[in-house]
Amino acid sequence: MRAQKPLPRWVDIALMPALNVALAFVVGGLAVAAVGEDPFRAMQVLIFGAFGYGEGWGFTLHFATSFVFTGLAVAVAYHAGLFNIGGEGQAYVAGLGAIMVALWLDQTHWVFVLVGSTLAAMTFGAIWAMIPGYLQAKRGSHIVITTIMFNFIASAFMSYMLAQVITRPGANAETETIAETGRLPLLSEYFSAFTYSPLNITFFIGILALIFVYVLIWRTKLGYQIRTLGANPEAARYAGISAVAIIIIVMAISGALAGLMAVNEAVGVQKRLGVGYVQGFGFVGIAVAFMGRAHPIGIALAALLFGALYQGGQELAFVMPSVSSDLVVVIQALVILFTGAMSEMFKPVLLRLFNRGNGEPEPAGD
Amino acid sequence: MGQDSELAIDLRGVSKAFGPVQANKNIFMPIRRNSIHGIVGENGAGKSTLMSILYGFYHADSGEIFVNGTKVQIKDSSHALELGIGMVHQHFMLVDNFTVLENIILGAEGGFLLAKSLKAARSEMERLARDYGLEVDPDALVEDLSVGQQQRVEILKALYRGAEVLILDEPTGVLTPTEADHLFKIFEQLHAQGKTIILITHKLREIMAITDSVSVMRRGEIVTTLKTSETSPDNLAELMVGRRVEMDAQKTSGDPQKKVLEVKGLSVTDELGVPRVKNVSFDVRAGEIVGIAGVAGNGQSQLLEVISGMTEPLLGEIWINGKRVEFEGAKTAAKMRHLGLAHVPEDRLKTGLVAQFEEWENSILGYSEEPKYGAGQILSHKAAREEADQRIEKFDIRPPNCRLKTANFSGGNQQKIVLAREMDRELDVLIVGQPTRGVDIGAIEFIHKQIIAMRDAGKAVLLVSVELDEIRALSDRVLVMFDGKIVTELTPEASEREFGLSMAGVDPHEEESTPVATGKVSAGAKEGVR
Amino acid sequence: MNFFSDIILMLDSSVRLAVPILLAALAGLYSERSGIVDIGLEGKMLGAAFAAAAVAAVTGSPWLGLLAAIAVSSFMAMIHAIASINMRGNQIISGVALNFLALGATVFVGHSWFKRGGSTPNLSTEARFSPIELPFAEQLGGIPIVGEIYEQLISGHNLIVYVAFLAVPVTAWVLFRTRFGLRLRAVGENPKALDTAGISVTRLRYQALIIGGILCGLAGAYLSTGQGASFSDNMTAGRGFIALAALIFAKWKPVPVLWTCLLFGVLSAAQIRLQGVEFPLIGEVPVQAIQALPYILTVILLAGFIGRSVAPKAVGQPYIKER
Amino acid sequence: AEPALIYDAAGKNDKSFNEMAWNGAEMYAAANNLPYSDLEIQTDAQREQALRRFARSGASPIVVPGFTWAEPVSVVAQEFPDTNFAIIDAVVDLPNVRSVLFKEQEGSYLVGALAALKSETGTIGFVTAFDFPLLQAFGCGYVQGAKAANADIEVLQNFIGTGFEAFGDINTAGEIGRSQVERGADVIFAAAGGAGEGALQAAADAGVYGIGVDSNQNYLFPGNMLTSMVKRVDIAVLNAFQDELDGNFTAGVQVLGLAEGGVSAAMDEFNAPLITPEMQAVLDDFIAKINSGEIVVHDYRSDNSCPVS
Ligand SMILES: Nc1ncnc2c1ncn2[C@@H]1O[C@H](COP(=O)(O)OP(=O)(O)OP(=O)(O)O)[C@@H](O)[C@H]1O
Ligand SMILES: Nc1ncnc2c1ncn2[C@@H]1O[C@H](COP(=O)(O)OP(=O)(O)OP(=O)(O)O)[C@@H](O)[C@H]1O
Ligand SMILES: [Mg+2]
Ligand SMILES: [Mg+2]
Repeated sequence: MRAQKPLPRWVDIALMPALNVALAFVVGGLAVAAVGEDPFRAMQVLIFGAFGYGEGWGFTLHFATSFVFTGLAVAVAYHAGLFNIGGEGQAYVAGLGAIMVALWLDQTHWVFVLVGSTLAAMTFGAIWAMIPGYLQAKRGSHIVITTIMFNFIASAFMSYMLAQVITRPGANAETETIAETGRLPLLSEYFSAFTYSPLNITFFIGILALIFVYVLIWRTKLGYQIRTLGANPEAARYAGISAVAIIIIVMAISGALAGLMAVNEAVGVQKRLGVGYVQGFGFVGIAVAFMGRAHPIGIALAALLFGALYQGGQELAFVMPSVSSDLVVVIQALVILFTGAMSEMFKPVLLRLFNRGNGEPEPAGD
Repeated sequence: MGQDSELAIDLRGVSKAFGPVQANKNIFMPIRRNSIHGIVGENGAGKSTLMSILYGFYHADSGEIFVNGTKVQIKDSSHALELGIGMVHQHFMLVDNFTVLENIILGAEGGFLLAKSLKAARSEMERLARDYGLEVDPDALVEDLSVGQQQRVEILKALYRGAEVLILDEPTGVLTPTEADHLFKIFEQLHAQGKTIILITHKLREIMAITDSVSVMRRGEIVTTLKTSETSPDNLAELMVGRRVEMDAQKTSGDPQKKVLEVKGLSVTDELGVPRVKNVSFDVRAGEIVGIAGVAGNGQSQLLEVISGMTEPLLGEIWINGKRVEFEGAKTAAKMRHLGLAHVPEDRLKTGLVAQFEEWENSILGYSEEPKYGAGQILSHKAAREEADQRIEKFDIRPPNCRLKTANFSGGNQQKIVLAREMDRELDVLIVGQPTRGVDIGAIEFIHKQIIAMRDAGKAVLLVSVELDEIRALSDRVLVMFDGKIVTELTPEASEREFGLSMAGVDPHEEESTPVATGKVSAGAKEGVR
Repeated sequence: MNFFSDIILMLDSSVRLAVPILLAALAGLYSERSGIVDIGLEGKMLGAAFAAAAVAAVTGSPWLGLLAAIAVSSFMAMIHAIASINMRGNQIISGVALNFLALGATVFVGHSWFKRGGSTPNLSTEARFSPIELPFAEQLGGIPIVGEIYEQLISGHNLIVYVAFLAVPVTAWVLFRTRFGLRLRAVGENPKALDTAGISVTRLRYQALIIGGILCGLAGAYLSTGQGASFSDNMTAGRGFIALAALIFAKWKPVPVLWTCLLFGVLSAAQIRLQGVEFPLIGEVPVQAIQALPYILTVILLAGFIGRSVAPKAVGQPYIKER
Repeated sequence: AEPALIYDAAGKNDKSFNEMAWNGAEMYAAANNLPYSDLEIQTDAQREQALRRFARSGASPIVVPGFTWAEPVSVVAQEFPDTNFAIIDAVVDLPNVRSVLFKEQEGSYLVGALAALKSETGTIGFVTAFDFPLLQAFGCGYVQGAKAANADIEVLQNFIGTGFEAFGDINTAGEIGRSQVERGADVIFAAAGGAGEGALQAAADAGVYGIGVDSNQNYLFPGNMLTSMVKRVDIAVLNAFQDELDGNFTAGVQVLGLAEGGVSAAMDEFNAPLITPEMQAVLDDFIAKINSGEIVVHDYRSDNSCPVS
């Protein structure tokens, strides 16, 4: 064997992921075939449902927006070397802040609701994440345990709040509904293509969050310190970076990002807060963050993929009743597995393909 | 096969590529039985790779290997061990939280239950200790051992498995002269027992002292193989680097000015509360290099950490330019830099660099807050990269690409990245730990020149090194540390004997007084630099 | 007597609540000691719980159910192995994928078999693991304290409970007294050391993951055919994550894992009994505060007394020999 | 037009509420030999979408079980005034929406009375998923009935978890059931969807009695199932489908209590041996009094509290 050329960049970032997604669909297709449906048509339905028309796009982007938030939350913490499994709880508690402010301001104008609930969601999410951050930084409590525990505690706390404190009498453990005057505008009000989709103005906050995280991590000194700490804590100590401060700040930012999901989902769509509104999106965020390699562009793409799977999957369940939502979860799992965990599967094959009949070996040394 | 059975090892046409890097190219290397064969070459020349192939760790892409005249396909390391080939790696292959004994038997346990294997290994270890003077406490945790002792564990591992051919990859890179001397005594014993030894080293003195023959490698290829008796260090250096190398730092005497760094009554304890530095006081003036000599693990590392602000002292003060430094947690290290102190840490990859960062990102490590890298919170990639590019040129860092991942630079160039960052700025005090560890002679020459240039530019330089030669070549004054204390101050010209005594804890100036118990060395050496 | 037997009953309940977490945490121990992060404990347990209940329901045999549970869980462990060992993939993503896979596949397969939305039919007594009376339990039960503890607390659990408790000393023994254990500990700390000693890192990690798969299989079978008697959608309800937390809490050591899981069992059992109880001075506390008690106390204990837990050094990083 | 049914988030086969709805649809299909459509949703945001899809495809009526549907139905029903909708467990005040409510408290009252009558220890138990008004209404009715039958009865009440996942956690439910038995309960009412079976199993294993919920679960552990609090969601769905077919669909609020046959304590061959004539007599008396309005069972949801505990 001669020295091998590395793969061209487009193969690395476009072809390989595409092959992996394709493989996930092939395996998922087998399951579809197993229930007696045509896998090719299923795939067609799924893709058309996700991207084929305005409403589908709207749903896809709406889900993607939530995943962007929970995904960024995991990613930012990851850059500091912290594994935040607590997005689920952070988004849940953030919902409390968001809805309280939204209900307080809903007689004014949606702009106030948007600004107020965004700030409140971020604050509540940040606080809920900062406590594990503080315990890790100051007491050495392992962040993974604490964030897992905080998910359970959030669930209990929110159950109490929704059933006993800010509950709407006569309803089932949920808050009052936001008044018409205070509802966030849907994008369908401006772009008729999105009609009937829940895509709302929070979408733009999602884009801002992506840009914010890019700038924060790669274009600010704080981001530089975060990455230093995450990649080599000893080097951070050498550089005079305070691990305690960075950990607490990063967890606060992470929680605030997870919290933004509340604005999109609770304030924007459900217009009230109910039990378990996060629906596991916090855990999807883990997959999104790692599949996106903790980079905003990657996260945007991974979130879009998951949004498409959620929306296309629903379409699939509608068109093909035997393909239940559980099978769609299976397909999602396969996509996570093949594009995320087995992403290099095709690399050896591709390397051989691209190295056939060429390759002047480079000399070693400097 | 009719091969010359004189040869213990014969490599014929071995090649190996890592992705795009051709690490070894058509290597031929015959090694006579019961000889000591040296391999020299610059960082990244492919020495370790070649030996790892012989040891079965990597598989050659092409080429043949003969062991004792028989052609073999070495499947994996256990196969190599069966063939009697043992290797002590450049970076130790030890499990830190295992005992010595556990490390020795790992992979050669001999049975399903450990108790029996451990017992057998213990008596075998005693035998080896007797035969070769390789003494280590079998029940000590490896992480508590000094590097020198860890080294012995590695050699014991190989011998325990019955190695007839012993490969040692830069075994003295981290050893003190005393430890190195001890190692060479062991080599003599092994040699006397008929073993074959392959030695990779950057220290040509060692090659000259003990090898029978030597191969020179450059850029993955063998430049030549010579009888040691027919060559000289200068000649070897030239073959390696491809040009003449200045082997001795050309130093004029210094011109010390005012005191810049003052250390007063400093005491430091480690996380476990063990005193590491005990009431140390000294000062460094502008325009002088003060060397701190001593066996690794006698408190030098902790001293450096405190002076650079990375840890807080238990007692004592540090003054820079006549101002007392207040310690305030993690930020102190950053504050020290503001005060004009630059720090080249002992371990570049563990402390001084972030391996995953691009070169330019490491070029601002510790200084990222400075306004020249962007106003306020903004980090200007452009400014940082421009500066990095200038440094790359100034310090001849290769490859000259500031966007390359730091892990992809060779060790010598990584060291240059750190030096460039710390030296190429306004500063008053430079503290340097182990500046040339594991770097090739070309880089050593360069680094030494830079350090002297700093002094000549009127900076105060504090140099910590376990290489006595280096200390003596560079320093204007030498402080010898033992068991956390400064035993004495010597001039670089002081005799070997004076250095030897003081590094063992005896102040040669008051020789009549009772020596400090030498048994303490290992206790002090626990923290060992790795 | 009354108070004493209350305590015994509560401890009995604690034991039952601790078992699935204990088995899963031990599974995680093998995996993470070998250097592979195992966030997919939840999924493996869920998959196993389904397989056990489904096969036991169809065949009427808990043993076949157990075999199926172990097979499914080990199969999932092998997916994790291929992704994280052979393909050097991200171990966290692989674990997350397994969790999703189990969540969807159990219900999907279950529904197509039993048409009960993923739930399995209720198992008859013969199709479950039933309590085992230890020898002389009844006779000794008369002896105060010791006898009662023997009869009520130690005797009368199902087989998997005893296996789980036995797995702790066995794990400790394997880990610290055998060749396999030595290599396992080594590969999680410094895989290269093992590789240069001529031992295959890949093989060892596979072995560790298979053991983890078997243990998760037991945990799942316990949930659906031991403690419970059917499978229900997402019935693990976060136990895999609790197990992961317990493993870290116990600093990856077998005996502390046992104590941590028992502690968690006690807290959970106490939580059930404290719901709705009026406390002196405080009065009645919101039931959710009681329900959150185990989690809150875990956080407090962790912050107050446990100190830093240091993972096996190589955990989470794929072993890359040649770039 | 073909009728349609969209399940709530717990899914079609939750062994209780949604499954009952599905049973109703199946009854319709069997009786008329006609098809219907159904769909499970994955997330909350898909509710309106699902309604709209069916409305556009011409389905009518579109039946949705679950209060969570109130908001989406009120939006979509206005967009499709010619389509009929029916919602269960919530009120949507629109001319083309039928709202069906159940008086769970009344049925629970009956099974509570039965439990108290059957109990020999003077302690009975209630296990539910989590603190949720609908579930609390079951519990509150249960306690009221029990106290009415035996003023000294003690009722142990436990929650399995703190969110919807508690509906699947049969193991914790089982452990709770056991703990209630250990604390003296000899009748346990499990109102926790699929997880409830865990508590019923625990009761059966201990040789005491369990009470099922939503559908008739008496068959589960014959001899150990005292009764089931049946909530006839199936009838609500069947009626909506059938009325449309027969051209009799009416909008407005329907409240299905004991009198309307919407809730009841299930009696069948499985539990007949357990119910003595005396118990039946007391029960009949309560039924008569509730139907006549002499007894008004308090609904927890009306003020988020329960007068007895
Ligand atoms: N898709 C990606 N996944 C992971 N990391 C990425 C990705 N794209 C870029 N990065 C990393 O993000 C950092 C900044 O990336 P980017 O390429 O946007 O900036 P840049 O090229 O450094 O800036 P400039 O615009 O000045 O050239 C780099 O460390 C790069 O390695
Ligand atoms: N595992 C590996 N994967 C990819 N490349 C490698 C690997 N090991 C070494 N290389 C590359 O192969 C070349 C030869 O490296 P090698 O370690 O053999 O050099 P060396 O002569 O031992 O250098 P040094 O004196 O620094 O120890 C270098 O370019 C190095 O970066
Ligand atoms: Mg080398
Ligand atoms: Mg760029």
